[in-house]
Amino acid sequence: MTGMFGIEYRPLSAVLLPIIVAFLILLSNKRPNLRESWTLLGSVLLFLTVSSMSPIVLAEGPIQWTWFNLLPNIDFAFNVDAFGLVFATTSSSLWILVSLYSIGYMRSLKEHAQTRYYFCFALALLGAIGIALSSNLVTMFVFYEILTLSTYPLVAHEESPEAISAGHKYLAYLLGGGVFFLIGILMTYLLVGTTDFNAHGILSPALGPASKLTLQVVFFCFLLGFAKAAWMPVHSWLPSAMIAPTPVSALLHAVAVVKAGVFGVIRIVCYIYGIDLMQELGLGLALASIAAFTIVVANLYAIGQDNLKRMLAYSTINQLSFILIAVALLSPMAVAGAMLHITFHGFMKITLFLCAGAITAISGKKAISEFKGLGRAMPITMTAFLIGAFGMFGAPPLAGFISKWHVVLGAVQSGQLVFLTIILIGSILDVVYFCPVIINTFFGKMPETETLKGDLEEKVEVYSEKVERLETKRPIYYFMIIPLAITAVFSIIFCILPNTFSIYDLVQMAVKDIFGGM
Amino acid sequence: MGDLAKEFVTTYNYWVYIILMMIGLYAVMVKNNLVKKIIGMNIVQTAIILFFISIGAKRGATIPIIAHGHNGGEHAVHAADYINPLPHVLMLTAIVVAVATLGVALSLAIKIYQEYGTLEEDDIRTQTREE
Amino acid sequence: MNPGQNDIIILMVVAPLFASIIVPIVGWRAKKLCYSLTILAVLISLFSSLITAKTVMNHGPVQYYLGGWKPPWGIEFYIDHLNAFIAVVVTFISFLGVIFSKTNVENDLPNKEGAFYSLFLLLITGLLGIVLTGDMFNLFVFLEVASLSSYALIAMGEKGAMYASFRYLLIGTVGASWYMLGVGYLYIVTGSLNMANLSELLPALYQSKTILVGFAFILFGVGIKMALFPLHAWLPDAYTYAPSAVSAMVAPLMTKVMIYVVIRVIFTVFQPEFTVDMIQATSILSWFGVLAILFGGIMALSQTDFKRMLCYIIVGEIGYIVGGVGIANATALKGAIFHILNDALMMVCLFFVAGMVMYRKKGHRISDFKGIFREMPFAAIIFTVGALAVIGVPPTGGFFSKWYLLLGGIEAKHWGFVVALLISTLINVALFARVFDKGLYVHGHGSDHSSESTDHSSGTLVQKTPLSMWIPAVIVILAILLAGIFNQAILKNIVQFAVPSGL
Amino acid sequence: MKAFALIIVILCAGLLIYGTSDFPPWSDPESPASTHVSPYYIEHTIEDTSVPNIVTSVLADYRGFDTMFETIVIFTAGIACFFLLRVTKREDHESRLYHHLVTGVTLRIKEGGKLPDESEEFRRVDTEWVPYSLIIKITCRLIVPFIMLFALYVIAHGHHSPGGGFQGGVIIGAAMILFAISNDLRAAILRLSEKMATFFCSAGVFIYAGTGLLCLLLGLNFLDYGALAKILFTDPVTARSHGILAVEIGVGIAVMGVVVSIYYNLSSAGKHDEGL
Amino acid sequence: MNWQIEFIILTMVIILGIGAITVKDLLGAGILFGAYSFMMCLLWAIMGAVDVAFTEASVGAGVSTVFFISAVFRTTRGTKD
Repeated sequence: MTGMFGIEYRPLSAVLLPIIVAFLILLSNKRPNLRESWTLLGSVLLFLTVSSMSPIVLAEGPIQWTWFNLLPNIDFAFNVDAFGLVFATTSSSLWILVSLYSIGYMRSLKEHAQTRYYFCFALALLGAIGIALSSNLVTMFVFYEILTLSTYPLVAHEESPEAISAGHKYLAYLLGGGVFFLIGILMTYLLVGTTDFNAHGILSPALGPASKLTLQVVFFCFLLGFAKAAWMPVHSWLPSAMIAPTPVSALLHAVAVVKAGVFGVIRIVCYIYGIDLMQELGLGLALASIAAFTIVVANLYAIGQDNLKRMLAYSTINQLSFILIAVALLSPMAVAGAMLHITFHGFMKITLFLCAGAITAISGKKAISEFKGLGRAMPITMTAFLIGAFGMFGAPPLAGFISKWHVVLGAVQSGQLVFLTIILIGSILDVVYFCPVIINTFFGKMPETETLKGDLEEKVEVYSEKVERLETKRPIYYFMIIPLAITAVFSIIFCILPNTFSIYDLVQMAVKDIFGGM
Repeated sequence: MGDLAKEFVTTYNYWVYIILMMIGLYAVMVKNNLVKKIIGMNIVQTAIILFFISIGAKRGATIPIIAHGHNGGEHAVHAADYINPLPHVLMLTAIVVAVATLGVALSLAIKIYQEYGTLEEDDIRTQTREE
Repeated sequence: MNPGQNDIIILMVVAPLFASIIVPIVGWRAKKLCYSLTILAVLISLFSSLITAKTVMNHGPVQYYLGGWKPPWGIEFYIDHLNAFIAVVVTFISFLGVIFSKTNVENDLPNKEGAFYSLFLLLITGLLGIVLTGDMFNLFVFLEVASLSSYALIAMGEKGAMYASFRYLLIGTVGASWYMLGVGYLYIVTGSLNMANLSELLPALYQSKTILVGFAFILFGVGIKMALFPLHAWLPDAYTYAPSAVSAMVAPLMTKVMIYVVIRVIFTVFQPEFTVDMIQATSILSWFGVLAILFGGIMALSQTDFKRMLCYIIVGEIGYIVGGVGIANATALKGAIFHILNDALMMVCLFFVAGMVMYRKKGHRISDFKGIFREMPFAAIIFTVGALAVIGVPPTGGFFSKWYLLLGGIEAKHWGFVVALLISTLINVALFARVFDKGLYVHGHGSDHSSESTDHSSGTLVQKTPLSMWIPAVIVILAILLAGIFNQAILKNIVQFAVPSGL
Repeated sequence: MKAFALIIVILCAGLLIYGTSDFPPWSDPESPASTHVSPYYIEHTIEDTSVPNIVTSVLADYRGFDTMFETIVIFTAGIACFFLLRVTKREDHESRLYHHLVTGVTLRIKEGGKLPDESEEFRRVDTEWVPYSLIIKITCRLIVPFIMLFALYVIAHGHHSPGGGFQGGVIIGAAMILFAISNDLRAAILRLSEKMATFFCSAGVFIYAGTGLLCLLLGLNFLDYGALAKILFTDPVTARSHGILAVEIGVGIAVMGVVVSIYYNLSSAGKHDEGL
Repeated sequence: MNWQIEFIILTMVIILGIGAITVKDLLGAGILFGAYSFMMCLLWAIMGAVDVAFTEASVGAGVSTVFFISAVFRTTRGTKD
């Protein structure tokens, strides 16, 4: 096939689609229905484009496409490899659902500046897809910055002083990190003259001329650069950013942005440094220690939270560090688990966030202690929440089990029993902080004569005896309920059929590239 | 005596230009009145012109107009006989630049006086700060 | 090359010159004609600069003997890759500036169109002359042409412009005088004024104290003119109060052209072995650059006026370029020269935005930017692009020049510069986030969430931004993006050769 | 501030004195400045341009481009003064003084008062008016034409003696200023109007630049007066001499216009009604 | 005799320069500056720069002084320093 949809042009069209959508959204500012159709259409097309690449990649290897020369030896180029596709597939598939959900959420809350919201959302997706597909660090940096900047208006969407200061914090952490990322890129470029990703790492020739210390410092520059991975102590932007509308928190702060950080770390560890160099420099251990620390502390924070979204934010931090620790173990199984967890955690965490958003939008409640009896008022939502929560701690029929299983195996494989213990402790702590929510919703009783404030038009009085089915009260709510139900279902499907969307094959292929076998 | 004094006077040229330049600079920086500043600026410029003219001086030479110029081909012209004309040319330009700058500077001073009612810098500053 | 072939070079200066002579006379009868004549002249200039650049790219440096006299006796235009590049930047930016000036002049300077455009053209003539000439003293004359016209143009701004311009005049004249003094010092020991000739004569005299002092005074003089910290004091006031059309034109160009002079003096008139190795002027310069970057950034943070903030950003950007020159390796210098283009583009872009906001809201404080994303979405887009370029977000040009500057800084192990550059990037983010917030978030304080109503500012919607303002703005944002995307084409074809061979 | 300025001034002076120590001996015929470039001018001026005044030949020919922009500088100053100062709006609410010629009475018309026609009977005088001394007035009137004549001589004889366009132009301008001071500004403007002065500014520069352009059109470099030989039907050296003369005339006209224009604007603060 | 004159003029130049910036009357300052220019012009004539001297005489001592005086006339004569 030739033309725009030829194989070699697919990475480009995947990147161009969100841009085109963004500008179409901008043009149809005055017509909300048209605007939202563009978003939906764009997301579906994007998903089709991305998923159409996976059979090709699996069969023929990476798709490369060079656009133009950016700097000497650095092209603005895309290289669609298996690992990139894992991330791209995850983000693009979830964009469809979140678009749907956004329509319900934004309209039922009558949010302002919706055009800006959809516009920035499309640009953020551009960033995420670009990061996934880029073939070198500089191209990745371009999209990384686009992602940061486009999400800033989303974080500050509420425009209250609190939201704006959260936005500033967000910018400060991520752009400040971006500066370190830039230093890392510059140093890499100076040391080896290229920044292309390679499954065996590219920095190993630099070890002779440059000291170990230099390489270690550069690694930490990169790590600081990926502040998006929210490891402690550069995590605090994430809980503050939860002030954003829930779909934003759901897609961006559970999937696109934070996973871009983790994705970047894996790229650095496996594709820039390479497993051997990491081991030689002893950086695996350092990374694992940071991640272990984050897991423990984030869990402790999460236990104390009463605001559901903040709790989920700390849960995200914890799970991200779980991925980091898995990578840091540097064993094939663990890396495979890390990659799988990017997708699986994405689906599970988005379920949780969508539930949280639905609860807020429909019932007007934000604090966990107010959730008493919601299980009966919103059964679908809360069931989905239950699925997501169990997925978090890796209960068997759920996706989380698969990835955690791999990581545990990987930990055994590499003999790092200390970290194995921490992983297990982390999983147990997951149970602890999700418990109050589950207990409250399903076993608590809604206080009598309480008014639910979510619905702005009519005040609904809900009594514990005769619970009204809130979820299905207005047709617009279906826009929210359906996506979260779908993600919940997928969380189960991924456990039973891990190869949905060829995710498992892709991960295996990526690991094979890196290690030369599972 | 004469030679020594002459030597002194000749290097005195350079001293004078430095002193004048410093007077001018000091006036530009310290003087409070805008017209005084302009005078200082002009003194700086003339000091530099003096310096350039001093470069052009040549012992035993006369003004740079060729004698018997009408039938010039018949007399051999020796460079050593005439003062170096190039600095003079440059300084003609510099004088013109100086007077042009002076005109613009004085126009500005008049406008400033119309706007603030004073030519004293500190008064202007207080007025600007009050707004 | 036969004489006729290079005539196009002189057209670059002569076209605006002739127009500037004719425009005041034409202004008596037909005011509208002034604008068209000015555009025509600058357009000719732009084309001739492009053709010259092409000639230089194909055949190497070009010389043009004025009056037919060979240097060092006569004056020559010596155009190598560096000049050709800067000349294109100057003509291009002035072309945009001239187009932009229309409404500003019509509204704020009635009955003086002729004089305004005449001075505007003289300014362009002067700047181009500085860039093209190969004679040290001729450069001074051009410098005075450019300066005098800019003093006058700046003075006709808002209240306070007069005094700012007066201070600029005093400091600028002292700067120019110092430059002339430095030239005199070089002349007294070499007897030549021609740059190429000087570069041959000077190496024998590198031990001379006179040369050192001359060099220092040339640098001081030009340093004042380009507002290098700590000689920058005149700049913020002057450019803040200037009419928007003037600041959009003078602010990006004047300082950049002066930096060109510094590069010329350091690397062509003097050779790197003197400036870099013997007296290490460049390393001193680079530390001044570092200070300028930090000082400019910090001062910019404390401003409440958009234009003044931009002025301090300029001070910082000058630090970037001077630092890059001071590092004096090929990579950093490449970055510095390329940054001259980028900085000119992004500053002209932001000053255009300031002009548009000034036009609509009659003010340029940051608080006047409230709600521009809704009221003037177009200006907002331009602002965003400009801001991203200043921050250095790829794919705008700003990123790539910064990349080379950083790379050069790391190569030279000049960590102070690298750190300053990175800090200033963050400061720039903070600066523009402030304006961005004002412009974007109009709902604020959770007060009115009444959906997407656009008619919040009842009746204040004045005139629409005229065509003459947004055409140059569109061109400039395209240029910023293209400069980024095609940076390799620019660097490989022209900037690379502009870097002095001695490095 | 004073101490700070003093320190800077002393540092500068120190630097300059430091630089002075390596100067070649004063007025040394062997110094580089006197041996490198300038001998060429001295030795070739006659054969290149047939102008005995070396300064003129260097000014207008060898470094003619410099001089052209020197003219542009002064032109810029003229335009700048006009741009800065000129007030085009009539302000009628100022008090004015009128002289009744028949009775010799001086009237002050207050703000907003009805102004008499400028007629045989009334003549406007300056607000800070002092009776003119008739002697000064008449003497100046007598002198002015002679000054102008001398100025023309200076311009025309610049080839052979000190002088040239600048000096001549300034002298004509000074003569106009003298006239304006000895009578009043309105009398001077009556004789050389503002537009005329501006026109002279432009025309002078135009003559200079036009000569240059003519050379370009005739096939040689810009300002290469040798090209004029083609239209003057002389040899290139004479053509250069004539070219220099043309250029000097241009400079003279421009400088005269500018000096007068600046004076008009400065002395009346842009109102063009009452001068010194 | 030449150098004595030159010496006197050089000294005069300095004195007049200092005078021009210290005198408390702007009109006086302008006139003193004119005198300063004239001394400069004499100096240059002695040094053989006749053209420059001529120009300085007409421009510096003549027109500049007139400009100063008209500017002072249009603004104010008194000053604090």
